[in-house]
Amino acid sequence: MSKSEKKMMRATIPEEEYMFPGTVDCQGCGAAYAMRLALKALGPQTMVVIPACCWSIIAGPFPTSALKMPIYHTAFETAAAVASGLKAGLNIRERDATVLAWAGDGGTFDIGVQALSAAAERDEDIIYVCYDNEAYMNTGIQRSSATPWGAWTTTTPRKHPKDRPKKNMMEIMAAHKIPYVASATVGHPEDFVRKLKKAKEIRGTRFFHVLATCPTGWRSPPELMLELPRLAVETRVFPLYEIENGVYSINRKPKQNIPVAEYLKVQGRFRHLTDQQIQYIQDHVDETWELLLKKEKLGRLF
Amino acid sequence: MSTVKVITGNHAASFGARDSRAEVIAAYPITPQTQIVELLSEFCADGTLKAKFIKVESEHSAMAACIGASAAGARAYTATSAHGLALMHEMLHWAANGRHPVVMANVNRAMGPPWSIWTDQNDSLAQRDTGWLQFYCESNQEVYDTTMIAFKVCEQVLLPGMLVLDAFILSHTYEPVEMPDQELIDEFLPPFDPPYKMDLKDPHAFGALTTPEWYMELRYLIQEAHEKALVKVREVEKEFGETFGRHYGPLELYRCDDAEEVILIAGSTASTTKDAVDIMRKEGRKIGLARIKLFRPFPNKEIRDIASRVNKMIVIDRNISFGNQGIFFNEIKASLYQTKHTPPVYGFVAGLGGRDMKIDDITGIVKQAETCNIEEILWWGVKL
Amino acid sequence: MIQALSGNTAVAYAMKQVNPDVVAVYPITPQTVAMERFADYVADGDVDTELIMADSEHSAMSCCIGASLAGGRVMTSTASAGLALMWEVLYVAASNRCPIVMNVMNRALSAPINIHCDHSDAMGARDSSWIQIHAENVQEAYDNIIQAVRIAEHENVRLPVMTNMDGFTLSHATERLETLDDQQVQKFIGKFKAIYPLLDVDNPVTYGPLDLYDYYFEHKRQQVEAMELAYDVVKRIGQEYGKVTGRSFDMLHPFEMDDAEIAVLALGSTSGTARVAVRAMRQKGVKVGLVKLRVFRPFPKDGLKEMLKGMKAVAVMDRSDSYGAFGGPVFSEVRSALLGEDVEVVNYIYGLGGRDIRQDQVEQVITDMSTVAKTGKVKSYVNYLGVR
Amino acid sequence: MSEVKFRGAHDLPPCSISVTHELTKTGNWRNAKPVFHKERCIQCGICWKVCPNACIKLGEYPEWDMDYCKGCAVCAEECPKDAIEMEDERVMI
Amino acid sequence: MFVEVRWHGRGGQGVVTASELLAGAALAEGKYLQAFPEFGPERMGAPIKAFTRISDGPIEIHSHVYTPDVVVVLDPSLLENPAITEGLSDEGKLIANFSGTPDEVRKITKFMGRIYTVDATRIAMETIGRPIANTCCVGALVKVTGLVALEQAENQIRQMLESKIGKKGTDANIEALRRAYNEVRS
Amino acid sequence: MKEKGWKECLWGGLIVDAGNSVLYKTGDWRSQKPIRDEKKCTDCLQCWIMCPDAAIKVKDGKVVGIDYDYCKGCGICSKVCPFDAIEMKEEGEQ
Amino acid sequence: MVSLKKLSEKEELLAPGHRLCAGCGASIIVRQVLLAAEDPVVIANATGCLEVATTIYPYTAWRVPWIHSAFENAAATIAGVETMYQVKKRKGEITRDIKFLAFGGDGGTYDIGIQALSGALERGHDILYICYNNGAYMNTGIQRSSATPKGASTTTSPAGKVIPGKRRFPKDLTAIVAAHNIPYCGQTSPSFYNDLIGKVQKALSAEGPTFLNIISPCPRGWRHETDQSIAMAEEAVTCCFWPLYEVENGEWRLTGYSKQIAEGKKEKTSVIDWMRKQGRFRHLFTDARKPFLDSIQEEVEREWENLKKRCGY
Repeated sequence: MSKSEKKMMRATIPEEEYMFPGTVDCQGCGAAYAMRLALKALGPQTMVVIPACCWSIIAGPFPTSALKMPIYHTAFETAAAVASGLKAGLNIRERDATVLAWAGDGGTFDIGVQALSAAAERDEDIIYVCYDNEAYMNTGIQRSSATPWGAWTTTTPRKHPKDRPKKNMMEIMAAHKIPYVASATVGHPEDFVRKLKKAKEIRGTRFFHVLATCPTGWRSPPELMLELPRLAVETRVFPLYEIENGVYSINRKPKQNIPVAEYLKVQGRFRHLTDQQIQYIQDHVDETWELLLKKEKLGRLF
Repeated sequence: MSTVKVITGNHAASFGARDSRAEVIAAYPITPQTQIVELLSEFCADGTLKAKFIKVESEHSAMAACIGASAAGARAYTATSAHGLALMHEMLHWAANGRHPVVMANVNRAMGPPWSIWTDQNDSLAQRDTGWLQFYCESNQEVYDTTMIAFKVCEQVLLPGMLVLDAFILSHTYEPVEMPDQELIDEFLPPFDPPYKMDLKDPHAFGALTTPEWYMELRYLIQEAHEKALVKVREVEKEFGETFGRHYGPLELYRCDDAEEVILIAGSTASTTKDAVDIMRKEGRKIGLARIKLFRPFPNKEIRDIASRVNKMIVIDRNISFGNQGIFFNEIKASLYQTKHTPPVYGFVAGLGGRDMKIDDITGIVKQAETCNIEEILWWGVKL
Repeated sequence: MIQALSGNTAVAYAMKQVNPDVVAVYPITPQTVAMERFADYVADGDVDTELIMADSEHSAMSCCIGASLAGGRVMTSTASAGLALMWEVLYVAASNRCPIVMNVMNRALSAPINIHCDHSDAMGARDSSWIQIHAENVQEAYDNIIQAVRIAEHENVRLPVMTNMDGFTLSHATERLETLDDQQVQKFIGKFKAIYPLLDVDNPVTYGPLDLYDYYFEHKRQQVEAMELAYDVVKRIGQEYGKVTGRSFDMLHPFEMDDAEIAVLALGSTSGTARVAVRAMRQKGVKVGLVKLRVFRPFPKDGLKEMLKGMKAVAVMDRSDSYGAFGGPVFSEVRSALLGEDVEVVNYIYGLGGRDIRQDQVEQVITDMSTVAKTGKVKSYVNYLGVR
Repeated sequence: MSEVKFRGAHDLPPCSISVTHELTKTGNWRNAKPVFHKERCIQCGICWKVCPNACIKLGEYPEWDMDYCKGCAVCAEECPKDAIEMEDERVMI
Repeated sequence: MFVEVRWHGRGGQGVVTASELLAGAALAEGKYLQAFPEFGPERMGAPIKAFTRISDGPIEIHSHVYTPDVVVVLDPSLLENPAITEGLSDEGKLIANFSGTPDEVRKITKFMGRIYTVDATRIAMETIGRPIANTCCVGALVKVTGLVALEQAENQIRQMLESKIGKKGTDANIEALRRAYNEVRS
Repeated sequence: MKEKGWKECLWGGLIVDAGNSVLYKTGDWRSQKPIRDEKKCTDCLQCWIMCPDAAIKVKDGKVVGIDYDYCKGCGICSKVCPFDAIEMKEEGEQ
Repeated sequence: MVSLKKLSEKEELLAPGHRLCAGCGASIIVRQVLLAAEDPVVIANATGCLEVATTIYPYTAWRVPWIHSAFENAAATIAGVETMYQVKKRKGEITRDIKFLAFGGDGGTYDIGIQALSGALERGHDILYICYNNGAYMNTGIQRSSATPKGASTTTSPAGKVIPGKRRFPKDLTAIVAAHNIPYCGQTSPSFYNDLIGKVQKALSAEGPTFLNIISPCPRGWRHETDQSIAMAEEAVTCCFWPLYEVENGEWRLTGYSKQIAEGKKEKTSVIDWMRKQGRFRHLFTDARKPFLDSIQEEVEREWENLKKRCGY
């Protein structure tokens, strides 16, 4: 293998690092990895707004900071609003930077949905990334509206697991008619980086829904950080797709029909599920997938 | 050349923000504040104010956006009232504790339920622990002037400031307001340039998680900044007076030189009180008025000074702290504690939810204070 | 029954025994464990409660208001920024006279973010017309919740009650405590009596109308009356609770105050540490006493005046600051209550953001107070204890 | 954590901003450490790519920064040639 | 009696559980107690502390423990940390999860009081199958201090763990406790 | 209504007399008045369902008149009437 | 088809004497909704015109239990009430069926209340949330909301020399709510009372959270004569600015007049004609603003096409 070939193989994602090691995330944390990738994709001209979430800890307690860019730590429900203000403040002083709002699922699906919805309506020029670990992991694994049906959390105990489906944030954001909405996972780094690079060139509100493994909350081995999201995509639990100006395109259509059970059984949070319950999840997944295929066919929808 | 316009208190606030060259405005409508943002959005639409107006979806986000803008190094302004202020509560702490000199006009309105849109001071006074500077204005002119004073002081001490005007009585009442030359104002109020901002060349993390190891020191610095702010307010108001010819102070004294009794009050009711004082003076009463303009930082020294010269103090609160007393009353009493000469202090609660305060009410209060017990909450104007 | 429970689990346990109809919460450190444990009780069918996992604290309190006015027993729990976010609706709950009981695990406010204890969250809500009770230890945290239900629902009061306990210091500390039987609790709190419930569709009522200046003042005056009446109710229920459990409660709990010349005033868990310090200083011959301020709203100003009259010096311990004011909130209110007395009152602001308060620090405070008592001179009225 | 040279309140910046990038040496969290088998390595760089904490430096061959590696084993899991093995450190001590 | 115990370990090793275990056992013996962690934002693997106070009478103090009577170290890699012996007087006791002898520990820690070691990780691997040393360390502590009876500690483990990890796991933990009780070296 | 003192008020402004807004007559807001021509009216009730103020009086499925105590004179009834049976006239004009 | 005769036998649950403006769409909507409900209802109301004007102490226009808590939390408040009802029903303390409604204006629904709404939908409470959408903050004096149509002049999106009124297209709340996968939601207009009442009844009989977005003309804010309210709300439908449709268990369906347009049975009118009749769009009718006006027409057209696609046309 020639040297240039080696280089090519390695450079599937940008080489520059903007995140320091030594962050206090758990072993095999998908959220930390997602940030590492995101900053590589967006480059040094980036400012980050972080509401209360695991990342407000991962970024380092006072007086330390894990990123090579400015960070603004803000309240749980305000990521999109602070990002809007920051962008406006920069604009008025004719300074430029990519403003990245970086929030967890609690801060996006629940308590932050209002600020996000409004920013999207105003079409603020920000990139909003929701790293979704499917519960309030920072406070200790409580149910959020991103928690999937049937999952265990500390507020939905095994005897009474979550009985509501996961909120479909992708659809909700698509219905806001913003220029770019995309799903991604930490199991597909190249895909995530590609989408971010594309999003960087677009003006307006851009939304990312990133599935980020949480070994602590999912009760899964840390080394499966990339494997689990890949399984989620292969089993169609979490389809990889983007919606550009209202047009759907699915990035990965698994050829094989892998049952969701394959994805569920690796995670302790689904350990209690009966076959019947798994079938229910399977049906729901199939239905959503079919619907998505249909939407892709219809062309522009928003 | 300065110009004089006859405008409402709300518009005085808008003009104040315009002439202070606010750069980012994020606001949400609420009665009776709406005219402030309406006029500001007109200024932005017709280009007389070079600012970015973010039309947010709630007051909570309004303050959040102001914080973001301030962190970016821009001069941020907003306006709100009552429940809007209440919804911001969490972010008020954030703005002060994050040391962002946002300036906000708050139109004093009563808190619900039952729902009221008329004036009382509970909304702003209940925010007394948030670390915001609070200025209570008496006239539209003062609203206009105080906007730039507030920006100047706040930006020097890195704390946010709230200027407070009464709903309807000021907010919707037309008064002449003199507006100086922009050049003069620019000289008085230079552009905002914070020591730390969100900067790609000098990256920092703002407001990161702070363990007990450091948290208390940062809090201590805020209290210190308030002490500094008290000095700054005196300085800046003096400078303002010298430049523009209008003098205010943390505690405005009216006919207090030889007064034996003094009324303490904040807000526009002070004007009515001045008339009442004139009338009572004519009747031979040696009475004066001390208007509290600055509530945070609290002008301890000024309050103690006036207390040492009179035999009786009457505090009129347009607010009440449930389970205790009127808030001004409480703070003034605390301030006077153990002074050498402490006159009796009477605390009246009056005018809640916009119940009108007329000259008769003031003279009535003064009269009632002759006979009543100082230990109780004294009610004025409530129907029995 | 004697048990070892942490503050959080004791709260969940008390809530289980109260068996409220509706609980609406949102997770926030350090309160989450209580909710997790309570969710277990719900899942196991130990309670009849509907648990609403709301989308924010603002919504959680709004759900509580709706549920309470619908005509049932409602409880919740929060901390810090959560309390701040629901701040607006705290007023709505109080003015609509919803007898909600809310447990607050006191935690510092941002920015910067801090998850540890101080009282700035609760103090910030001191004007909202909520009754505020502070717990010294896990036992009291448990006891307070059960009494709070009675206080809140008392026909003379009908106000929401906030039972405070120190985040982590109590919430995450396991302590020995004595709990009542479920039946005893039920007997003590009695059945919930709905007044003008929304669910009574045959007698429709309107809650929260617009109020012009012709009535607003009267409504507020009326609310003040409830607070005034609450003084008596809090005391009586504290005594009644004592008859059942042997642990009586009052607004103020003096310790060694009979012959004291100087005093320390504290609330929350610090009063325990302070009591140890007082005992130690007593052994050294210092005539010092402790006043534990258990109920902050309504503020027991008359009782305080009675208790502190004639003291030579009093140290007021504040675990929060009112920036720009002269001293912390408790200090300011105590001084205001004492106006006219000649007692040296000195403020110690301590423990912000969870900075630990040690016995020796309180002893130092007492030593300082003795010096003040002796010399009559105060170096500084507002002091920051343990700040670097 | 590295020592920051603040003694007290007056050394601090006026607002709560972070002034250092030095973070916790998380290497001591490890239960198991990655052991590298150079002979199996094809220098594909996947281990570098997938490390959630950017602990792997990419020279000719990967190098682990053991001050920070938490031992999550993602690199070992993802390595296509099984050139990385996890070795339990805990019992060794 | 008024005894203060400080526990050192890492997030995820069950430090807090150990402190609560001891507290629960003390309660069963009619004692007063307090058990609490020094809670930080740290995640799995980060060094943490926990505290237990046991007394015959009510415990009123609510500060951290600064002058412990007993220090227990659950993770041998922490022994070099000077925080281990902070405030521990020479009358105090240090119990370490360590495969070597107390003298080796003395060399590392420079502590001059009484030192006990127990090879808790090995015992845990052999009984529980995972390197979770907390129950072992409680066993060693019970032996060394006699604060509570061994049976009480066993009961407590059963009470706290059985509903969470099932009977088999609980039995293994009790076995670990007993072995550590017997194998602790001084 | 007589103004009540604070002791007589229910808390928080609670109102228990449902629908007592009928005591507040909004008829005097009117500058234009709807006049109904009974002959043209077919009782189709379009005016009734579209009235913002419930001011069209209906009995047994038939329109029996307009409640001028509350009618604010918006004119919607006149506009939606398919049979031109309602005419708006200036107040005072007969 | 709804029989008005039958309906007219029911009690009026919104009493006259309320102080909404003459010609207000909100009270027409509320009357129709309350007439549609067959079981007793309990209502939560967000701050807004409807709340302020119907309950001015000591008067109330409501003959049903009604609560107003704050601006942003009508959905959360009614969720609390509904939950208490479920408890009482389970315990046997209440036996009859009660339905739970929330009313919010567009400001209280699209903007400040969207979070509480989204949360309540996700948790699955058995409630019907109705947004009476007049396209701005009318209560505080016509400020822009995210429901304000493109091109409309409001006091905070004033039409000036440079800016032609609001520049953003309104948020598509019905689609956003539909994305929450609730059993039933839809869009309707009081001018088509058959459609409105039918949808309310469908929503109330569905189990779980339901939502209706109802266009509510505001003579003051839209700047038209008071007698034009019904005509304006009708034309909004016929020009396809406000199509009538419903989403039932994920299936999108056009209804009533809009369905007939899609099927070619009815004529589609011009958006520009509809706008011409309202003062809030007056500034757009100049030569210079023609392209902007055309862009609005285009966008409405495209939205309509997209909707048709979703509905299978």
